[in-house]
Amino acid sequence: MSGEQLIFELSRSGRRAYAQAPKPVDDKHLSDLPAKLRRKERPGLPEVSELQVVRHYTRLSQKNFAIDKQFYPLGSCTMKYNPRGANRAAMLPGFLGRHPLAPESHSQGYLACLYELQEILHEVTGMAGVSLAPMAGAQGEFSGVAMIRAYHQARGDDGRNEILIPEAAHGTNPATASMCGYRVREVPVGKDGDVDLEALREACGPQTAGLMMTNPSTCGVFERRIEEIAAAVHEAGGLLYYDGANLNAILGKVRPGDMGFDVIHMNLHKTFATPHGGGGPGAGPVGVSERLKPYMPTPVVTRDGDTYRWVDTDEIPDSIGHLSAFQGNAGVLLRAYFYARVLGREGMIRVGEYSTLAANYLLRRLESVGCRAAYPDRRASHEFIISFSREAKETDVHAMDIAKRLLDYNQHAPTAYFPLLVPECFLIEPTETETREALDEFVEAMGEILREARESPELVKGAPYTQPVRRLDDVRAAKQLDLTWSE
Amino acid sequence: MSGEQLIFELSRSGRRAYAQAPKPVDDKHLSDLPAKLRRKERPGLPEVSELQVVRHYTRLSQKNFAIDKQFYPLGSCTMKYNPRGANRAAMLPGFLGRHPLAPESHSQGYLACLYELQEILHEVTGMAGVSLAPMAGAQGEFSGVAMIRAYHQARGDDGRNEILIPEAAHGTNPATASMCGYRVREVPVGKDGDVDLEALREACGPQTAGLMMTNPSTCGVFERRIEEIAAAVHEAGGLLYYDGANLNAILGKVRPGDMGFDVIHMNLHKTFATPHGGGGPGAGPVGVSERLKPYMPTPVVTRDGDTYRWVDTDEIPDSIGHLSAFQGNAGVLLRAYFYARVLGREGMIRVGEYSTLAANYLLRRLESVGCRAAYPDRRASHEFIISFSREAKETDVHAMDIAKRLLDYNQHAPTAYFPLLVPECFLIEPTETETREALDEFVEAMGEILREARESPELVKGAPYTQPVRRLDDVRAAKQLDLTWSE
Amino acid sequence: MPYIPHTPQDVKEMLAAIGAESIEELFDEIPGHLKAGRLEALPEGLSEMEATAVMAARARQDEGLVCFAGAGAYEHHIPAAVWELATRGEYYTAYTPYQAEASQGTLQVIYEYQTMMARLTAMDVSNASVYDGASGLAEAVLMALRANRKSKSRRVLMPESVHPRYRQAVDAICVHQGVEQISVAFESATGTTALDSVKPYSGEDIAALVIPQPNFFGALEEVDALTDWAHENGILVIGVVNPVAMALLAPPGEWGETGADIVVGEGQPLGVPLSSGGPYFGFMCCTKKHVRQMPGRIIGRTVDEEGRPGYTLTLQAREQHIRRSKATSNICTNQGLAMTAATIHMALLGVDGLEAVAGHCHANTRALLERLTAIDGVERVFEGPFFHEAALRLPRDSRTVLQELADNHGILAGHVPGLYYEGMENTLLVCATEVRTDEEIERFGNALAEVLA
Amino acid sequence: MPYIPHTPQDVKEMLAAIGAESIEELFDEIPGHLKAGRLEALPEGLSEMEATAVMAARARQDEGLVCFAGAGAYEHHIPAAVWELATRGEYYTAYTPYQAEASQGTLQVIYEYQTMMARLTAMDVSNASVYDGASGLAEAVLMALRANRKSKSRRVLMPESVHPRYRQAVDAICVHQGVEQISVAFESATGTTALDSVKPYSGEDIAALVIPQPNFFGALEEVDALTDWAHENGILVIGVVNPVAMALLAPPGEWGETGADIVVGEGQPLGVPLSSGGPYFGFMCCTKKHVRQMPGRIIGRTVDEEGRPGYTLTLQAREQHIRRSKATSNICTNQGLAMTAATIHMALLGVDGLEAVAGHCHANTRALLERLTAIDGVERVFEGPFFHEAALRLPRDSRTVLQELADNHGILAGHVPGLYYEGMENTLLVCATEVRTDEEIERFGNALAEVLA
Ligand SMILES: Cc1ncc(COP(=O)(O)O)c(C=O)c1O
Ligand SMILES: Cc1ncc(COP(=O)(O)O)c(C=O)c1O
Repeated sequence: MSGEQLIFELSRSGRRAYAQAPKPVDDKHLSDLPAKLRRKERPGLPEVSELQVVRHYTRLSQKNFAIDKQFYPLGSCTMKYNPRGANRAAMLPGFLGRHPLAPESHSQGYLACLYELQEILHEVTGMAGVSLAPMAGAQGEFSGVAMIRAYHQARGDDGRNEILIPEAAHGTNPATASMCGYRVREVPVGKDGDVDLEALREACGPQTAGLMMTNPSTCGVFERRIEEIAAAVHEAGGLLYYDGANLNAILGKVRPGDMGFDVIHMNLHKTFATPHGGGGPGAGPVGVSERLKPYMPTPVVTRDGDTYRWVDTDEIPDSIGHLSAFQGNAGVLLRAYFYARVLGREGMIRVGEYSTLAANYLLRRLESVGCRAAYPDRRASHEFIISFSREAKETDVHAMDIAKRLLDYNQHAPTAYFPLLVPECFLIEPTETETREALDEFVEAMGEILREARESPELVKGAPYTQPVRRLDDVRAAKQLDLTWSE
Repeated sequence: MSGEQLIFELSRSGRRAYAQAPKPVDDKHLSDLPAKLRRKERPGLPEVSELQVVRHYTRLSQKNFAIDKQFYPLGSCTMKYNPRGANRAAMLPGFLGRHPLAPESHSQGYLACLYELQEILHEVTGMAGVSLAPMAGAQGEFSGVAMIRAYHQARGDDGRNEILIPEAAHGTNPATASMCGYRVREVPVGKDGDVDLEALREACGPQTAGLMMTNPSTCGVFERRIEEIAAAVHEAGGLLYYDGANLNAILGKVRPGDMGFDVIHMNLHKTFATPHGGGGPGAGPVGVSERLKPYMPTPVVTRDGDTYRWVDTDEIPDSIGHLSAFQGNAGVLLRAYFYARVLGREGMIRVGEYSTLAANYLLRRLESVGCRAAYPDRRASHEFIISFSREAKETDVHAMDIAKRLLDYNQHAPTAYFPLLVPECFLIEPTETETREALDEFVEAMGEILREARESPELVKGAPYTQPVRRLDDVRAAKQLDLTWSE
Repeated sequence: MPYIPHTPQDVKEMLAAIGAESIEELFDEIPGHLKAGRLEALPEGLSEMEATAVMAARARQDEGLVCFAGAGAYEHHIPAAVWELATRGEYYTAYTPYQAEASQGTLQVIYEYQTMMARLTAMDVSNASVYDGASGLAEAVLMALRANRKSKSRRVLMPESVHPRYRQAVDAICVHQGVEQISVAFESATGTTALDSVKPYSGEDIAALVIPQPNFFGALEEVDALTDWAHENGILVIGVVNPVAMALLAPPGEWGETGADIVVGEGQPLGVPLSSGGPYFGFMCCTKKHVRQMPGRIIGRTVDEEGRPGYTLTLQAREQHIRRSKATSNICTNQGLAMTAATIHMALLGVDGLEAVAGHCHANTRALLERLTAIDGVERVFEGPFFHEAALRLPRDSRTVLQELADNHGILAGHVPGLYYEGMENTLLVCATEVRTDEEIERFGNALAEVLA
Repeated sequence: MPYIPHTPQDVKEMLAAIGAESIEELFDEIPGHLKAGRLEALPEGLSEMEATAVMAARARQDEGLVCFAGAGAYEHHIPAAVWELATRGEYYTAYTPYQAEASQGTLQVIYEYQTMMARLTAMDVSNASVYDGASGLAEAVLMALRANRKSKSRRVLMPESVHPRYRQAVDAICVHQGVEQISVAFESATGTTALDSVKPYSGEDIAALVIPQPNFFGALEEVDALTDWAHENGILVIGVVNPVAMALLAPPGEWGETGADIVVGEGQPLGVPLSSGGPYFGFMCCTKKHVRQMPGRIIGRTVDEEGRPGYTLTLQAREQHIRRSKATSNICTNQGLAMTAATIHMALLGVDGLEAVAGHCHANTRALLERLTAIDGVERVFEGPFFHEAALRLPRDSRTVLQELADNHGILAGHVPGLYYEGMENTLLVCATEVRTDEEIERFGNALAEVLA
């Protein structure tokens, strides 16, 4: 594939996508705009034809890997099939054309979907209340920790200034705690992938506002002593935050509410199959226990008889408030609603079952071609970790090299170097929507690459060879900042 | 790009795209279907998941060249930009959901579009009547020649059994004449690309039903003596058929009606920018002179005051009849209507101007890198011919080799070996929607390839190298027929 | 200049390269007095926004009828993936796959399509589509004339139970080649073609017999007996079938002792929206023996120079661009994109899906018939088995009933056989596909009762 | 099993490979008493057809209001190409471009987007989007606290003319870091922030001043004077702008002597449909100096091993996945697809297009104001220049008027500032973008006259 010029390089002065440029406006219509508030130089947007635009962005699109094209086993990201039916339903004119401030009387169809989605999330999480407001996982986390804070403050329990976080946690967890004004205290993880319970107990204290954790954790295993952990934190007066990024693993099997969590966020763009869009949008609804209900982010939807309406801060006066100008990422919520309706009761349960089946199968098969599991004695949840520290030591081929080489096999690389506590690791999540053959192909590719690593390590270290570019100079990117194009 | 398995090879017994398979029907609902009329063995359709289907057809799509990706200078095919706006408009639910047999009272929106399209085509062709019924160019041709036949028959002029066709003509012309029961007599073309007028005059006679020709012809030049040709044929009692595949060249410049043609078909999938879809659908409306109006294919649309209605064979009793079950390729007509409305009066005229500009520019530039024009002293119309007979003789590199090599330069090959009368030729049509830079890139590629042909002919003869497959064995394809897959 | 990229600077430099003063000069070979005026009657150009608004308003005008019409075009659920994939630029804006190496996507799709259609009809081979079912039947008739070596006649037995619009198209398209359609009346009791109606032609020189399944009235023909009779008399059999019905009904390849010879039909039910009648696509299959007489494009699998499998247009010696006046047909552009959609549709549905769709269609139509015939004066016209569509007799003219149901109840009640058949003025042809709900059927029932009251 | 491909055979063999008897066994590490029940409250699964029907019926319910509301979300024409391209699987179903070599498409799009936004706002750099305009302002405030080395305070001057919902979001998001919003009242005559209203804070330790342009009421602020005053006092300037307005109005980079320091805004007007409020995207730009304090993803251009240009995530040391608790923000997933659409949208419109859109919006709103203020008792609330949106005083409570116009006339008349501002119960904020026609404006006028009569 040849290099694609920038849209600016395709630009020629005076060229235009005429069908998109309405006739210019007579200046008299702008006469009331004071000259000193007017723009002096026109902004340098590209001047291109419509065909150029279509061709350019079509060609660029082909430089992406995507679920629609490749197996994409990114651990912790749940890259599963994004139903096209959900896209069509969410893009129905009635939904797309609705102004966010339209009166409730003219929003009943939309509100009905949201209300039912709340109910569905309520049921699958076992939490007492659900708010769909947060616009991504991280904003869900923010809401959750903000609610924990609000809870303590409402009780006058002001000394709690620390959030506990297992060291395997996703970066958004500590970042969120900071954004909410908390200090972060990391809790070590044991050799078996479970949190070090002793260390946790020691860390708990009157300063503990709460614990943020994922279960199954980003180590790809189910935290077996979750109840002891919950008890320890609760006894210390802290609350439990559940990072629901891994909800896919336990959908229909265990409910965070039943495990004792006080608040949970869900990544609908993971578990509920809405697309990742090359970096969003997502949606990060939160579910809360009874005691956090008064603090839920607004708005939420309620039903009075046959009509639906918004519930806002006037009715939830202690709410942590509004996180967006309007009502969150509506289009993502609609896609998730569609997905949930298609799955239904039975389907929802199968998600956890089959994603777990796929992960355990893939783990065993990978072991059979020489990969080493980080937690060989554990069940994989919907994802698992393998480590290449031996390869790194023996052949100087690192996890990153293997990741890049996978691209040459037309396989997207798994998440690499995360969680940080396992050296040279891959976090692999196959999801329930990939066929067994797809898993087997990945195994085959991995087997080949491990062989290459032994026999011709330079080959692997030089990868990729088949992509639009070879390996990129990240250091230069950060040092010689080139963030916008100029002639 | 790696080979893509067949969808059947991805199939596994018991697999399914469940969201698409409604619950099975209770057998009692089928109890009235007699067993002996029932199917015994289930048809072997693929058993695949929805993700597999999406991935498979996404990947396959990427093995195509397309206007949305490449310059596609196929002579006589008018591969210009297909506006995405037309696609959206034609796929509005109101149009897609309309049953073809819905009453006229509930089809006024649709009929209004068709009526106005008829009027637009009427104006741009200068013909007296327009029918939108034919479903592609060849069916338009069929209608035209059938009307010519009906005309002669109605006058009792039964001896006319021959259609004259210039030797440069597209294959559909003679094939159409045959389908309409005519003998075909080919008329030679002179060295300058114009029809040999003397030969034509000689060929004309009482047996002449008509002449089918394209102007500009598929030699890429405007037939200068069109009026003499028309006169000759008319004097002999024959009628003139205009193959409008090349209408793009003269849109707004000359009108077939003004040139004396009796009937014309238009390829809306060329001139009116509707997509070719990898081989259709198209639309081939016909325009007719006053004397052929009684024979137009049905239905056509008319307006009574504010309402639109179909006109059918009861009102056009001598119509050549219905060519399809319903009303032709509605969706294509709607796209063409959109395009015509966006272009409007000014835009329509520019099409001919700028496609001609592009062709003449490209021709001169190609000459400058060593290509030889078939008609060097003529203006190019919207397309032109170059010939590689010298290369073929000197280096054994043939037009087909150069065509294949162009693919390696990410350029679609022009039409090759057509028209048949120019040896080793390319028929090149750049259209008005390609930028000058795109034309220049093509010139550059051609220059390179001509150099390669001289310096390393084997390289060119072995092309392509960068496509999903190398050159295919057509002989084997025709001899060892493999037309369907079996395990 | 909508869709034209040339800047004034470009134009200047391009003209300079050509050596012309103006664009107008490029047209100097056209006799001046032929030059067109200014196309005054054309409207002024619109922006995409404006043109979209015009068409959106019109599309909205036509919306809202709940569809119980079939008669050759059926409303089915189409998975969202079908057209999201089919309208990808790579399919949507490609040409006919003449450069095989640069068109392996489309070519492989067609090969898959051919396989699916052959399997659905139980025939050996399929082409890559013709325009629609009706014109496809005309092509099949012409093909049968070429293919039937035993017959010298141009006579074709055409049951009147074949869709009247198909028969019209056969008329229009085949008349110039002297084809004679011999009408065969249907039984007034069953709406189907009795063996006894064709028997009088035993021993005559007839090229082909057309057998619809289901026929225009939704009634099921005795395909085995008819097929065997035809073959015994040296007559080729052309089956005209609904592809969705093929999930449940015996496919033409299995009719009688040896199966039909040619099969055509309307592909629309396989993933193509109603869309006002088109673009649909006609499918066409036949036995291996006759493949060289089949019109249209055919894709074959072969290998490339390195032995890798690949796909290419084949048997082109039948086609007009090679054979010119001796071609099997003049067809060139066919219905590629609709066929692509159908391929994706069939892949998504699979056998189970197609069977379930067919089953629900039939069950819904049965429920509809039950509901409607519960109304006083409404009864089935024909007895005997049917699939998915059936004719009802109303107590009064069905055209006006249909109009009233549309105007006042938002229901498209079906189609009116009286347009084509004498004595059927009160008949209504109805159909309820899998997309119709129980409530809609009930609504139709209530509305009809009201209109007839 | 919707979307699950495993056949019973697959499951059997997979379990065998794992060495487990059943799928249930794979969950044996989960304490038994924690296992969930059967999710009884969930509805049964639907087919795509059924789920689509449910949602289509609901979408239809909400259709039909002609929109004169703005207030942060604007109905613009969106070229068809925008979403046909953006929803291509390659964009739609890709993850964040962590594997740069396999994501050059998305990465280059972002680089182009960054360039466009920087040019539109006349700032040095842009990030790859934040959630929306409101949360973007919150991020900008937090960023300003970090970036303003001169200030130790957490105090921010926040004009009341800033969109109330933006101020709410700043409240919700910044409160935990002790940010103090100091409200600055607007002039009752003009609806804008007077220099005199901020002057009292001269010399105080203030981290940032927020300047909206246009402000919530559509009124135009004296951006130059405010910017210069802020900078003279060591206060960073955060501009909150409508990106379409940037085609006509002075961009923040050119405000005052040295321009704003940080710019945020709602990207929705650039090709994103109203879609019930989201997904939209927030844009965020700043001066080079502050780039290391900017949250969110940033793409840089670099070269590969062979020296070819390529694109990659850069400055990741600001981000949570590297910096964890020390990150500039917790934002991770942002609004990639909406940003992709916006990039395509801007490329299609170009400067001319964007200028024309802005111009038509303004002209239409002026025409609307003229029509509405011709009604007795209806008048503009503020004097002075505005862009594309303005506040009207009605003779009675605007909420009920709005409801009546929606219920009886199919018109969404605008938004109600009285929800946020005391004493504005009778005020209506109206807006007519380029998609509104003269007839619609007239229809609104007539309807309002009727409702107020
Ligand atoms: C474990 C975990 N937590 C939180 C997040 C953050 O979610 P988002 O990216 O939607 O903000 C992610 C996303 O990658 C994650 O994997
Ligand atoms: C000159 C000419 N005539 C007729 C046709 C036939 O048109 P269609 O393919 O639409 O049947 C073509 C199409 O390629 C053509 O180029």
